[in-house]
Amino acid sequence: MTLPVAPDVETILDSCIETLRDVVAPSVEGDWPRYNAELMVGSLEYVKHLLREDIDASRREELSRALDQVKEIVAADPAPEWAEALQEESPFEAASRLLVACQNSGGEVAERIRATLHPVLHAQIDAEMARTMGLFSAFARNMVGAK
Amino acid sequence: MTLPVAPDVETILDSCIETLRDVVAPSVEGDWPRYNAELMVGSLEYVKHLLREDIDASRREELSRALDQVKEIVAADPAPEWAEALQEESPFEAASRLLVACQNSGGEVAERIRATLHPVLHAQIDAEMARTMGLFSAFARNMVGAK
Amino acid sequence: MISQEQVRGLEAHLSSALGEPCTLGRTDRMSMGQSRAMYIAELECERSGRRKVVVRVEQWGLLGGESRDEVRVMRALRGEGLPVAEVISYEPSCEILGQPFFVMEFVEGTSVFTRESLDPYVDSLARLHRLELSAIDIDFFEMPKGPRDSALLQVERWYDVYRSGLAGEPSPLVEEAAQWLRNNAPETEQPRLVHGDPGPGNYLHEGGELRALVDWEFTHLGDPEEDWAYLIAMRGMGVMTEDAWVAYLADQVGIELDRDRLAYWIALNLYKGACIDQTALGIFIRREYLAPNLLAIGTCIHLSALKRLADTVL
Amino acid sequence: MISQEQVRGLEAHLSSALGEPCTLGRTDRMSMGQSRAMYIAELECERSGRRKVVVRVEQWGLLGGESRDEVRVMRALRGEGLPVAEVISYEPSCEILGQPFFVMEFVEGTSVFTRESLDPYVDSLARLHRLELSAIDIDFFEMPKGPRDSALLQVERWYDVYRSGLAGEPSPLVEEAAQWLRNNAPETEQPRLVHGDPGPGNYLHEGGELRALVDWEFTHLGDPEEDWAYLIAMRGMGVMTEDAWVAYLADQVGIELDRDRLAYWIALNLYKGACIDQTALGIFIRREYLAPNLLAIGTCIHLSALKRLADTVL
Repeated sequence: MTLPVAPDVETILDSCIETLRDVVAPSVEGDWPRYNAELMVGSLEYVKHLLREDIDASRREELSRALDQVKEIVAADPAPEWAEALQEESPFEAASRLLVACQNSGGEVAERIRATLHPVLHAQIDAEMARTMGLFSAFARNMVGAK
Repeated sequence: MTLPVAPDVETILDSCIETLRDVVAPSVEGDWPRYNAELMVGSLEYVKHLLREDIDASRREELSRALDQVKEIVAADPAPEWAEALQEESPFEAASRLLVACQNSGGEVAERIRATLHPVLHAQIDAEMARTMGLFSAFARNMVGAK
Repeated sequence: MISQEQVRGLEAHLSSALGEPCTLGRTDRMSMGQSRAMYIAELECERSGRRKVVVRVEQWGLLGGESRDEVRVMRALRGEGLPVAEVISYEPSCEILGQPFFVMEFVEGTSVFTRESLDPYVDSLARLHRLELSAIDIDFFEMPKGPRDSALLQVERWYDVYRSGLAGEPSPLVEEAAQWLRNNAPETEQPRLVHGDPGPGNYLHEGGELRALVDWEFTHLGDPEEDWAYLIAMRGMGVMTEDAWVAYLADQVGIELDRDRLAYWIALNLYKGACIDQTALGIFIRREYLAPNLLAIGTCIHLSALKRLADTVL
Repeated sequence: MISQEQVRGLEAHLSSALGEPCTLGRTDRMSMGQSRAMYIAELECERSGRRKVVVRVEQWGLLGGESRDEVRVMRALRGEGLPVAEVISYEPSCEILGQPFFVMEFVEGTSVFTRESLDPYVDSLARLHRLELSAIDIDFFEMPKGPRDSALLQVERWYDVYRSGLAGEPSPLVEEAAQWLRNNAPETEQPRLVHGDPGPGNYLHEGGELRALVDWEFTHLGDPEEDWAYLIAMRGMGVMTEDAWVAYLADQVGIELDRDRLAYWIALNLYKGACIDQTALGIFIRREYLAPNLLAIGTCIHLSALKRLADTVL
């Protein structure tokens, strides 16, 4: 080599996270720069999550699986709004149209569609909130300290 | 979605690089924390390079190709040190042993081996120096400012 | 953060606005104010001497606000005697700072919440809501026509902001919530001026005295209950429970809030938060501005509003 | 950087070393000193009052140094009247700060290079080189036996550091350079004390007066030309050209440097740099210490020494 073992990206990110949190942020003068230093700890933690998995692809897949279940549910109720919504290529477009239609139509099928899609969407929110917890904490600390 | 389009890692890294350089580093009090903030700009630029290509694999491949040329060169000179070195599985181990043997034996074959391996190794240094230029500049600025 | 060239541009702008040569000293960005970049700038003016001003700069349409109406409403309300900072100048072009901005007089005071500062603050907010629209110089806001338009105009306003700032595909829960809000919009008797972002953290006080109401970028005509809901559920959560807020407002300003209607206006505000926060992600992803607070607003802050919204009404 | 628990441990350690109760005030890390973490600590002592000390902490074997011999040589040379900071205490265990460390008196002065401070500095370095080993209390360094051992012991010392700190496979150009240095080692007439890291930036001065020589971790017995080469090519590059340095040293301290031998010792120092810098990468990759300066030292700083070395002799 020159350097046969290149340092691993996660190690460098951890170095930056630790250094920002323990060395740099406590030494920053001024609210805005300090707020930025604290936010960046969260940005880099988020990067680590984004590198570990293809979040975008997993989300689409989860929602597509739920939409397959919705297809079974609406087989019994051939209202045109369900069929049209399910023709959308993007699972997010399809789910959006379905949920809007549920709000407008009500009824048992609507309830079952909502009960199928909501848990997936809520779990996606929770997972993303967990990945961005560092950003959230830094933001919240700044709001509390607003002056 | 919740968020169908997750931000791209390189964008977040660029956000951190810009923010460190333009907002945080100029506001850090104290030589050591400021030095760390400046170094991190380089760390994150390096991460961007590491994410773009598998540097480790490219280096091994480049050196292996050069070792294939060395095999042709030493076909004419069956000295045991060449053969033994070329049996190493790792191209870095093989190149190391070859270059040490070249220092010890001299001669035209040694010159040709060196002329085959050196350009690859030098180019690898240059490429890695380019990737770590931000770290180098921060380090150099700190040395100049040592007090 | 502000380049040397921008400093010179700002000096020329301020000298012209103030009618005397001024030089700019220290310019520090404040950490409050997510929708606008806010700078406290120290000025040295030839005749009037030293003074501090606040420069409030737009950010690529972040959170869907723009300065023109904000400046107009601030000037009008200051004329009505409300505690509003004086706007010194407004620059609608992007030529000087890369974004439109306006400059206002710096008001001494803190926005850190204290209980004693709350009474005069809610009094002022109630006074804003009582202003007769026909009697004041504000004719640039869209007037709700039908009885449900105070709600519906807001639903569509924020839906447009959310849709136009979208990075990628729509968000099913935002879409569903928008529909719920359309379907459940309550009637409003009499449209009034609504501040749009009231509560602890968004007024300045000193020693219990109210110095200024701030952040007029979301001001519009609508239902005052929208403001009370915002104050209770968005900015006031950490200060009192919803029950305590309702009791306090009845006592302090005589407002009797209907809890079902309040729930609607809380949902509308959470939806508004989710919609405007989403704009930050687009600005970040399109690399228009790479500040890490935009990443926070566009991810977890957006999602925390969306989660509360979904838990509330979906 | 230093935890509250470590502060208390350090207070107890210093109180015991100084023989009086002391409390620790501000403790700031210095940005100089890559091999050791260096802290300036303010002490308040019951009898002797306020004083500043420097705490010099090992870092997982970074750059291959350890403190024991550094402390011993500093104490011995201070005894000989050389300008060396007083060592107050030495803690070889990892119990207090997680790594061995020693404490020395803070010496007022700057290490920013000035031309006027150079004369007394090179005089002191020459004086170090003239010390008769038999006359001083230093018997813990390995004595070069054969005439080429002053060079060869150093080649193998740094080869061992490089090999033991290796993260992964060996580096072909380092291996080749080590062999070149073995094959071309010159003879040394008389082994002397060699500082090991001399030059601009590694001494303290004030108003042209030399206050202290610093950084004794690489001190060993060998060829004084190694030091002059280090001063000229490692630390002195930005100050004068090699030709100017050679002329200056001949004039100031009467050292006549043979340019071929000098080239060898420059190569040895570049090799030493490449070897010790490589240790930083291992410490970083093994996550023993994640400071970004280690990443710099283990990548570009290592490589810049290696590149110069390869360009010089390979």
